[in-house]
Amino acid sequence: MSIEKRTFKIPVGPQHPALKEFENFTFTVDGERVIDVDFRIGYTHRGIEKLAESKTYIQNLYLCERICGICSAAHQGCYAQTVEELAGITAPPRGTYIRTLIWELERIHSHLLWLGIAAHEIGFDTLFMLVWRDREVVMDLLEMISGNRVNYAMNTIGGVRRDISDELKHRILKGLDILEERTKYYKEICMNEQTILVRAANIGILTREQALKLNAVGPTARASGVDVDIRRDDPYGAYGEVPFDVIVYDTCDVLARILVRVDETLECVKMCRWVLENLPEGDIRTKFGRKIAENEVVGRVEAPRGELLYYIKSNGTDKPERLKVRTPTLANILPVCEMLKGGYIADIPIVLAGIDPCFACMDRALFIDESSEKKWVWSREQLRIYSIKWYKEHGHEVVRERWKQ
Amino acid sequence: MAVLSKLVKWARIKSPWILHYNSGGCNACDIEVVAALTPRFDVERFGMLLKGSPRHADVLVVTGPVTRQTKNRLIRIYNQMPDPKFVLAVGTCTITGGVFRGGYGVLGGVDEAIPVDVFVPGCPPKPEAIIHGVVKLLEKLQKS
Amino acid sequence: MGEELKIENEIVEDFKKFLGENFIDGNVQRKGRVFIKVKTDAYKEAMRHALEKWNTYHLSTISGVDLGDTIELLYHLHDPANKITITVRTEIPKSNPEIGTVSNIFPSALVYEREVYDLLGVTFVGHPNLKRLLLPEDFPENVHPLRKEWKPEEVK
Amino acid sequence: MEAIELLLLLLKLIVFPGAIFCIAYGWFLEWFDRKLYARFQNRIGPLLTGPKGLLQPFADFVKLLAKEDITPLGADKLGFTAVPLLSVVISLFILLFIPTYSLTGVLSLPGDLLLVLFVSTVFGILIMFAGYFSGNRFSIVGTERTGLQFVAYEIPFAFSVISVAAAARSLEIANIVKYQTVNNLPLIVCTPIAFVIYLIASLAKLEKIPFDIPEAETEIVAGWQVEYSGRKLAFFRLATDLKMVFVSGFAAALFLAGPYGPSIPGLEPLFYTFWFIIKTLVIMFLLSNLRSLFARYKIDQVVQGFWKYLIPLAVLQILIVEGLIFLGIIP
Repeated sequence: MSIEKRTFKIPVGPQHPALKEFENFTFTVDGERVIDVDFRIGYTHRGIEKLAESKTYIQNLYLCERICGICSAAHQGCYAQTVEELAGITAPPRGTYIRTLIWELERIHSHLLWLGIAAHEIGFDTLFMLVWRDREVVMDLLEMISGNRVNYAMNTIGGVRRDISDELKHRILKGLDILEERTKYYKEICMNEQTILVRAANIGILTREQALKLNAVGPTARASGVDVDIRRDDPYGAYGEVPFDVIVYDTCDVLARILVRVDETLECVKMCRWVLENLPEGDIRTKFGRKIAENEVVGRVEAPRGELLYYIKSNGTDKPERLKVRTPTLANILPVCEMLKGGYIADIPIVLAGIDPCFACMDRALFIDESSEKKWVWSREQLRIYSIKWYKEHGHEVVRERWKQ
Repeated sequence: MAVLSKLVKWARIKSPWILHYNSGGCNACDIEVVAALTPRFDVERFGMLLKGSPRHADVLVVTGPVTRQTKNRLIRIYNQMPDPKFVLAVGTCTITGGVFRGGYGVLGGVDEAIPVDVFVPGCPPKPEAIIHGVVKLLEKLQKS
Repeated sequence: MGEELKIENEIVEDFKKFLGENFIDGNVQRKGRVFIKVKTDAYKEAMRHALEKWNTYHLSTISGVDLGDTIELLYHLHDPANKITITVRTEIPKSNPEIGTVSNIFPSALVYEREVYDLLGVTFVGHPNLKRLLLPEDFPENVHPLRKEWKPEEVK
Repeated sequence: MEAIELLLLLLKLIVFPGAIFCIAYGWFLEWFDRKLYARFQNRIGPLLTGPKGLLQPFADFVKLLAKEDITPLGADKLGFTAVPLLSVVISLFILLFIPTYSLTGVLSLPGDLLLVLFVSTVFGILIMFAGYFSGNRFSIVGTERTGLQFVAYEIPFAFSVISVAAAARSLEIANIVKYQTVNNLPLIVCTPIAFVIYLIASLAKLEKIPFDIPEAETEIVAGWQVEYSGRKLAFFRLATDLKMVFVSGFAAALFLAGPYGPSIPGLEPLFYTFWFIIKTLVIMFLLSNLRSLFARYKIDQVVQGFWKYLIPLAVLQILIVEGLIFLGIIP
């Protein structure tokens, strides 16, 4: 069987909506099928870990928050919690509850944002506009609580910086009701809207064994039947007391990833209500001295995209000796390569968006197609158009062939 | 001819097409730029369209501290845009490198790579602030 | 107190028995956090042992720390079922920073080893495609930013 | 005498049903379409340029005229500059056949239905030349995709028009309109399927959302348009607007008895124009509605559907029309 080689090269083009950092995937394709994937990341490598070693613990709070704009509370919360363990202090219960509330509100905001982008990937702009319109509700809530729509700077070492008044609590509960009702509506759309089903059902398969072997994390793993969730497996913050159940689907495809995230959003709304109803009294933060004795701690948080790990080592001064951050997207890189193999070029945008990567806007994809050595480089947008159009021509055989499998 | 130039100036103010380029930021500004398109802020009221190709765009909206890796791409895109073109630097780390200043992977701001017309501070600036930035740009255009 | 950390202490004893003299020290930090320090040439067996005996299939990441004249590598292994995180750590001299790869046991190590190679300059023998992961193309070769002696201004 | 008639003809060509009216109406339709599409998405759409954003397309056009015009090195100089102008000229030429202020177009000759059909296929070919001449690698890919789609929608489009011609038993637009006015029977009544096919095919011809050939409005990188900037892009957008006028005007003429409608005997031209505008707006509303509606459908099935469903349906429609004529149901 002669492997037909054709190299697709994509000129660097701007991307819309430009979401995250860049990524660069090299695909080896045989005609329309993807055989092999190689990746090159690091376009947004800003040298944060080196920078952190030259900043004090308090300054690092605001550095860690800006590693990823969409899961900023996850990063800052995890950093604050790890440094508290390092310094041997514990945040008061009310502070921990408020921190957990912010985590969950941000998960709602991140999942809704992703749902809009996934709809945009398959050319479904009306749903993209509607989902992003309803996402403004949670953005308003977060702005009411913390004063900023993104990068909330709510956490500090030893607790939280702002309290939640009763009147605010009432407004948040009202906002949560609207969110729940809208998310249910979108879940109903995703379940039986034919456009989504054809472009998402059994595409980008990641079997349970592959997910376990390649250590996939977060919703990507839970969509492949792996029952793992740091909030339950390694309880932190107020997750010990908050009742919640972990959503697991086992159809291992992009549709499962969509549904896991939508269900998790509904779960988050329930958790936020619970946290607000039993918010303990007391102050919201404790004292924190500037220097921390020699120590090292591994801190872990379930960010919207998966397990986020912080390893901090202190050396007695007021600056960390070493700050190691492993973002969930780095863990999902290998699984996504597995998903792409065997699929069609036209599936690449939606499969890539499937893991909700922190660099969903793959600005440069280089396809190597062996036989004809033709170079073909496409920007993020050309690939999107190609995939939507390609599906127009081959929609039927693909669907038939897939149902046969 | 004065009428013609007035007409052209009016047209330029009324339909600024923007092109968004993410030069390695943390995406907080990017989601705010995209949020400006969605129903609540809807920049299309001002005639603003988000264009995909540099050939079509007038205003280049740059977000993120320009990382070393993306610097020459940014310059290439800036050169591909037809005149008259403008640059809008959105976000504190785009203006001065912000919290990442001093890091080895980051330039100290966009104006080290390309000339900038309007700076929109904020981390991230609200969609209203971004729209205000574009309006400021148009006022500057009005005067020139 | 002792009762609650029973499993963790049991793990430390088990590693001590299994590794014998390669076992340098092991401490239990808190519930669910065990640190095991091993000699470099026995670290692979320790990892494999952790995988088979304690079912820590999930390698969260590899943290590299520059301790002046040696580089310490920490392999964070995690078992979600019974909530245990075992960190196997070992030190390698900075003079020739070389260590065997674990990507045959933990495939996800492929990415993490490339990151440590890129930022700290530790070469992993046997790694299929050990090349630059994060640093930009125009970054000078074999300069490793996370080394303590390296200053950011040098590269401006 | 000759001079006055010549002047009148010139006036017709340039001002009223000719260039200026069509261009202005084209911009109006673009505004109408963008506003509707935005409203379907719960947005407001252009608002601040002129009353309710009416002058937005005009502002876009003038701004693009004033922008720098880049011709890339790889592009074929002659073709690269000729195609935009050609597409505008052809759009204007074809609009002369559409009856707007009277029951016959400015030009009308026997068999002009076929001429209009042929000229409308030239649009698709022009798009392919545009992408090819721009010499840019991925715009060639865009052109290839456009070509594929062009083949898909041309045949159903032609069939739907032929079924109307069969019903009116004439190949001249003026006669078709006269047929409908005489029998007081808009042909949409006896050829409804053809009307639906016509709408779907015209969406593809206009490169609207469901057919996702990069279209300036949808903010995605323009496949074949990517290398065009400044004046050339302005002409391409103008050509698209004129195509909108053509598509809706042609549909009004074929299915809704052209500009015919109740009117005071003396002032026919005025009332006919009024009815022409009303009918074209109704059709544009349908197109824009389909566009946002379609976004909800499985896009990849649509072109596949052209071959598997629309062509057989069109043939069925022609058979129905023949049957109706044979049985003498329609006059």
